Amino acid sequence: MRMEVEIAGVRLKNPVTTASGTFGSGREYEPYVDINRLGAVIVKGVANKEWLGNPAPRIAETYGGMLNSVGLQNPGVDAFMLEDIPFLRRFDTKIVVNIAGRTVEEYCEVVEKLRDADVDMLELNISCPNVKEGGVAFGIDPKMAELATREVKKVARQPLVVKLSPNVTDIVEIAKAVESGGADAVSLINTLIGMRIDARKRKPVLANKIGGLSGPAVKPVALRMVYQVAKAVDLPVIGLGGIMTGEDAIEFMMAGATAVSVGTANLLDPGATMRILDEMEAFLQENNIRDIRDIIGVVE
Amino acid sequence: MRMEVEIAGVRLKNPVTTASGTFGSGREYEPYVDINRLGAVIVKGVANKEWLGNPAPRIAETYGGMLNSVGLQNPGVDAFMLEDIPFLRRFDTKIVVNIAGRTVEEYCEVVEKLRDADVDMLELNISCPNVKEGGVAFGIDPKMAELATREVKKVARQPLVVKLSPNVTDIVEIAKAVESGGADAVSLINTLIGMRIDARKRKPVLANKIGGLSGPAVKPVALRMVYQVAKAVDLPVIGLGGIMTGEDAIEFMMAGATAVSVGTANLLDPGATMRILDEMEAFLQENNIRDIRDIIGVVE
Amino acid sequence: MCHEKNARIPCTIMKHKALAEGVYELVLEAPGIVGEAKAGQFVNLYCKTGGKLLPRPISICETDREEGLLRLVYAVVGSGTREISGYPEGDQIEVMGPLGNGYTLDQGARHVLVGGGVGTPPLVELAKRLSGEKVIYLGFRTQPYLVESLREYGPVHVATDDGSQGHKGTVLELMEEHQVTGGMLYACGPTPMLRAVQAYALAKGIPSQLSLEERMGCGFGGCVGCVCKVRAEGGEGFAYKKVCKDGPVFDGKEVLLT
Amino acid sequence: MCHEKNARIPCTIMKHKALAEGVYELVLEAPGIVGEAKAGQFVNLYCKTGGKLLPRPISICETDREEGLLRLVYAVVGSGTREISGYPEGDQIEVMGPLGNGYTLDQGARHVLVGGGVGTPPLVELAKRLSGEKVIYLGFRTQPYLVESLREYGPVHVATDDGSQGHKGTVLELMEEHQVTGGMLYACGPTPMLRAVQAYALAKGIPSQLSLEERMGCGFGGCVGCVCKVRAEGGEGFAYKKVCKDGPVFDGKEVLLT
Ligand SMILES: Cc1cc2nc3c(=O)[nH]c(=O)nc-3n(C[C@H](O)[C@H](O)[C@H](O)COP(=O)(O)OP(=O)(O)OC[C@H]3O[C@@H](n4cnc5c(N)ncnc54)[C@H](O)[C@@H]3O)c2cc1C
Ligand SMILES: Cc1cc2nc3c(=O)[nH]c(=O)nc-3n(C[C@H](O)[C@H](O)[C@H](O)COP(=O)(O)OP(=O)(O)OC[C@H]3O[C@@H](n4cnc5c(N)ncnc54)[C@H](O)[C@@H]3O)c2cc1C
Ligand SMILES: Cc1cc2nc3c(=O)[nH]c(=O)nc-3n(C[C@H](O)[C@H](O)[C@H](O)COP(=O)(O)O)c2cc1C
Ligand SMILES: Cc1cc2nc3c(=O)[nH]c(=O)nc-3n(C[C@H](O)[C@H](O)[C@H](O)COP(=O)(O)O)c2cc1C
Ligand code: FES
Ligand code: FES
Repeated sequence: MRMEVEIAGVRLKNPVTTASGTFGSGREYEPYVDINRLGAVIVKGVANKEWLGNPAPRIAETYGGMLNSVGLQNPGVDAFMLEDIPFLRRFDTKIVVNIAGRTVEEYCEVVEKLRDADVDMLELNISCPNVKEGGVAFGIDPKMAELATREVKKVARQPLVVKLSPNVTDIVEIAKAVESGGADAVSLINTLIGMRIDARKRKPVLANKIGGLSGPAVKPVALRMVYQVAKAVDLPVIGLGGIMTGEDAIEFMMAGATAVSVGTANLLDPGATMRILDEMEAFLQENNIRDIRDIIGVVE
Repeated sequence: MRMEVEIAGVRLKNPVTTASGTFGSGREYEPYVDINRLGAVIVKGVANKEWLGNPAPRIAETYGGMLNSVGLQNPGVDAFMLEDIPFLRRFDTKIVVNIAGRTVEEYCEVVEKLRDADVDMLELNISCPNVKEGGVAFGIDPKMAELATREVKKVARQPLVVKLSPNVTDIVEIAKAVESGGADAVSLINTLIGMRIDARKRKPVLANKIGGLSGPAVKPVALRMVYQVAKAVDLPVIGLGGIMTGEDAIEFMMAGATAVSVGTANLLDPGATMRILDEMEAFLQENNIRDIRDIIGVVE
Repeated sequence: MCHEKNARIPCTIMKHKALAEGVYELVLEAPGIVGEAKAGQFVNLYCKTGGKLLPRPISICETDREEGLLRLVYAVVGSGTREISGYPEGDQIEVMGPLGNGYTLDQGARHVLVGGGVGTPPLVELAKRLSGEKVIYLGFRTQPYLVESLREYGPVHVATDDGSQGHKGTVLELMEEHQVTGGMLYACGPTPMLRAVQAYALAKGIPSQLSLEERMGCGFGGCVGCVCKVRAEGGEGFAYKKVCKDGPVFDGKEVLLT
Repeated sequence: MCHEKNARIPCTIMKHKALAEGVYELVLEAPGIVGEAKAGQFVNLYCKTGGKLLPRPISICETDREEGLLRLVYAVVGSGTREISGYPEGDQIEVMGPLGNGYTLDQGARHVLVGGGVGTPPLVELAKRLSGEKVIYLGFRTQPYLVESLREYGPVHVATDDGSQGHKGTVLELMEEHQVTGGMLYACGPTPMLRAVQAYALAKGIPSQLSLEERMGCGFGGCVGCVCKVRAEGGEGFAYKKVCKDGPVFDGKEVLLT
């Protein structure tokens, strides 16, 4: 059975990757995951400098999902390069760095620092709902999305994936804009903006009031968007949002994704990626599919 | 304990109403629901003529929710006036008619026919994701939303609620547009657009491919939008989306809703509205709240 | 409180065992439901885990009014039926019903009952309630079940796709071979089988009652999710009817199986 | 397959009973977990229904390595703990752990243990493992529990908000009254209590270890959801640390309880 797929010239030994922010840089997962078996590790968002993130509570439970308002806490690109890249390079997998920023300049600063780093791909996060000072604006306005993509492409040495926000009227329009801006691939979806209220305390559960919704609850929205975008652009798509099982992953690929990312499922079971990979292989076997690429986009 | 609330001059004996399309005109629910105890019945969408709706399968299950692509099957406004209004008038509750249409002219035709009908309020559905030929365009473009509202207001005799779509980048902008158009209230949210794929059959589960997502899975998104809209406009808000319990309903009111609608929960348990009302009253009692209006919008 | 009736009733599982590979018999203590039930009606079963909120509609296979027992027979086809198949005896499951219209019992002297796979279960209660001569045709993919239960009421002819029992082929081939006829034809099974039965009945001039399946949102007429097509009243075109409320049993002359 | 370890282990419920109004003792068969566990660590419990996916972190109250038993004590405060309280003995529940750092066992001669409400449980395992003299202070809203379990290890002083047992008032008042002191102060309880304990320890010049609570997404360091503030290394400002991984036990001199 052939599981290898290719995104923008980068070969993944299989389509299973980790969604940014739900796998750190992998350290916490090593006891449960054979990192060598992952198609790629997409690391947590990295900014030009250390970001503290938002105050706690940062997590709220919702039916079939969770809200987070972590706010991209990260130690900054220098610390990341010093500590996380050497750790990940011990494994036979691809490294995708998720880029966080509030301005085009900040994005570019991170990407420039990564020019000579030993990483395989970049994922530009223009869609984090948890950072107030811009960042999110790039994800909802096609012109801004195109601009950010174009500027980052100028300095990027590695292929560039742009991660799209689902909190828009027309995600196809944004996908086309980043395609024009020169993106090599798109990934979707980031989290939906949501809220929970503690009725007894009469206030939002999250200190930040609103947060990003993820988990199986969002899967139908994610799958619909992946389907629409894959039909509309010529770029490869990394599909994610609520993937819990191998069959979920297969559905995303049939909708048009070339690879998938596992997010919240990692938090609920650190071994989720391994189980999902096993289940995908079992599905292919049962259905006599020899090459996973044969199912990409088969749904009309 | 005082449960009465007022929306655009219409007094509801309590804030619990039924979400359009999940309660028919109440007939199927009579064995389980004391319709006299409902604040209002918001009936299924009514068009100028009979609509057949979409082919089956129209329903798909998702984690914590469901997709529907009913497509506003309805017998048309004449049949509605002949059969459903007399049925509902036997009860001591308010009648809200949900208006479906593909064009401004169609909306107006229905509303004109209802001018002299014995109904209490109108709810303009500019947000159904299941009707291809327009209808949905009114819900995602502020100019179109304002236009539809203004034209319908010209012919409407009853107060007009406009029902908003969550499938937009900025729901506040749409809410403000319908406020400018003369709406007397807004209700939100309608369904999120979603999809499911049958991996074995390699095709979408719904005949219509995409459908509207509802149920507890969407509650965090709905609550966030109600919170944002209630803060931004001066109109009363009817909040809905995933309400399953009395505490859910209380959360929507604390976020700023004056009344709530129960949707998918009716399908899962026809007596849901009665249970939710009981639970709301119990919550008020436990928390020593004498007047339900005291909690509207208390979350900052 | 004035709302008299609870719709979802927790029922105790009295018996739960496999009848064939992936096919289970589930006997519930449900006196309220069996008291009202008609042959061809169904109940909604509700799952407990995995965010599965929608009902699993399952036909009433047999009722025991004296003991208040409801017998269901279901196949494991997806996550819901898989979950339910794991519930142990003594456990509880929420049930709503009886739902739908059920078969109309014809007063004639000879009845033809046709079942395909998990369309077989409702024929048991139906056979029990019909007076007169009954002849029963069943089709299965491979291993048959409920054959003994049905043999009590008349001769049973079995077809299997793989020939592991009875005629190798479809139940329709068997009916054609026997040139079976009667005053009413009752059928339940997959759509392709129903389509063939419908054609057979029309060709022979026998009235038929066909029990349909469709994905359901509620099961009691609330969502208009479960429609099938029936001939429009004028004759031109079609109208949608609710499988859960107007059916699941439809007149073979009216329903359009597309 | 090379992934050696399953994180979520189904464990059988050996004992499950109420200790006080809304407070339950849950004993699980969990030999793998108790084999590794330290005092002050916790486990994740997972619910089964209602779309509740996130873990419920519960402190290890006591371990029995010979029998492989894990004792937990929890209060029903929301939908998750309410659901869990309904699981019968003999049923299974998924558990992950042991998680977090646990208390560092001080080698000194005298230890002060302070618990507030459902912060009391981890003190049992802690008291068991500490050598030397122990004095224990417990605060409850009303009905105390685990007092007998703890009395085995040293004198127990109880305060209740409503005066139904022991001192009427806070546990801190009791500590101040006794001018209690020792080589290390270990505390677990609600944040206001921890803040008071922290101030008391600083004032008396006693080192302290405080066990914190925060809402968790994963419980094992994966999501950076469960942070608390600690003094920044330079001294100016603060840094966030993970309660689940860097804690739940923090040095009273470092942690900022805002
Ligand atoms: C009136 C009626 C009577 C039925 N009687 C029986 C019976 O006696 N024995 C039996 O084995 N099966 C019967 N079925 C089919 C049974 O309802 C489905 O096999 C079952 O719901 C599948 O659930 P699942 O979770 O295992 O499958 P999934 O595919 O995982 O189900 C997902 C969703 O699809 C729905 N669904 C899937 N397949 C069907 C289907 N064929 N019809 C309706 N909904 C479906 C489920 O209800 C659920 O909402 C009946 C169906 C209907 C409509
Ligand atoms: C390290 C640690 C150890 C704990 N040990 C114990 C113990 O031994 N006994 C005990 O009774 N309680 C303990 N708690 C608190 C316990 O985890 C919560 O009371 C419980 O998770 C509430 O779940 P619920 O579904 O009933 O409440 P809900 O409010 O319905 O829970 C909803 C969500 O909020 C989270 N949550 C709610 N309150 C808390 C809280 N105070 N801390 C963390 N998460 C919370 C839940 O995990 C869940 O994700 C501990 C908490 C932590 C962090
Ligand atoms: C705790 C948490 C932190 C996240 N951090 C990031 C991040 O740093 N960068 C990013 O692009 N997406 C981030 N995301 C979004 C996820 O990568 C993913 O897009 C989203 O959760 C949907 O997938 P899921 O439903 O499988 O979790 C985060 C999500 C969670 C739950
Ligand atoms: C089966 C079904 C039919 C619906 N039909 C309509 C409709 O005719 N008009 C309308 O405005 N909304 C319709 N809706 C949307 C609901 O009124 C409601 O906005 C949505 O389901 C979210 O609420 P819920 O999560 O409580 O169901 C329908 C929803 C469902 C599930
Ligand atoms: S399933 Fe809801 S109307 Fe039939
Ligand atoms: S709960 Fe996920 S890092 Fe602590």
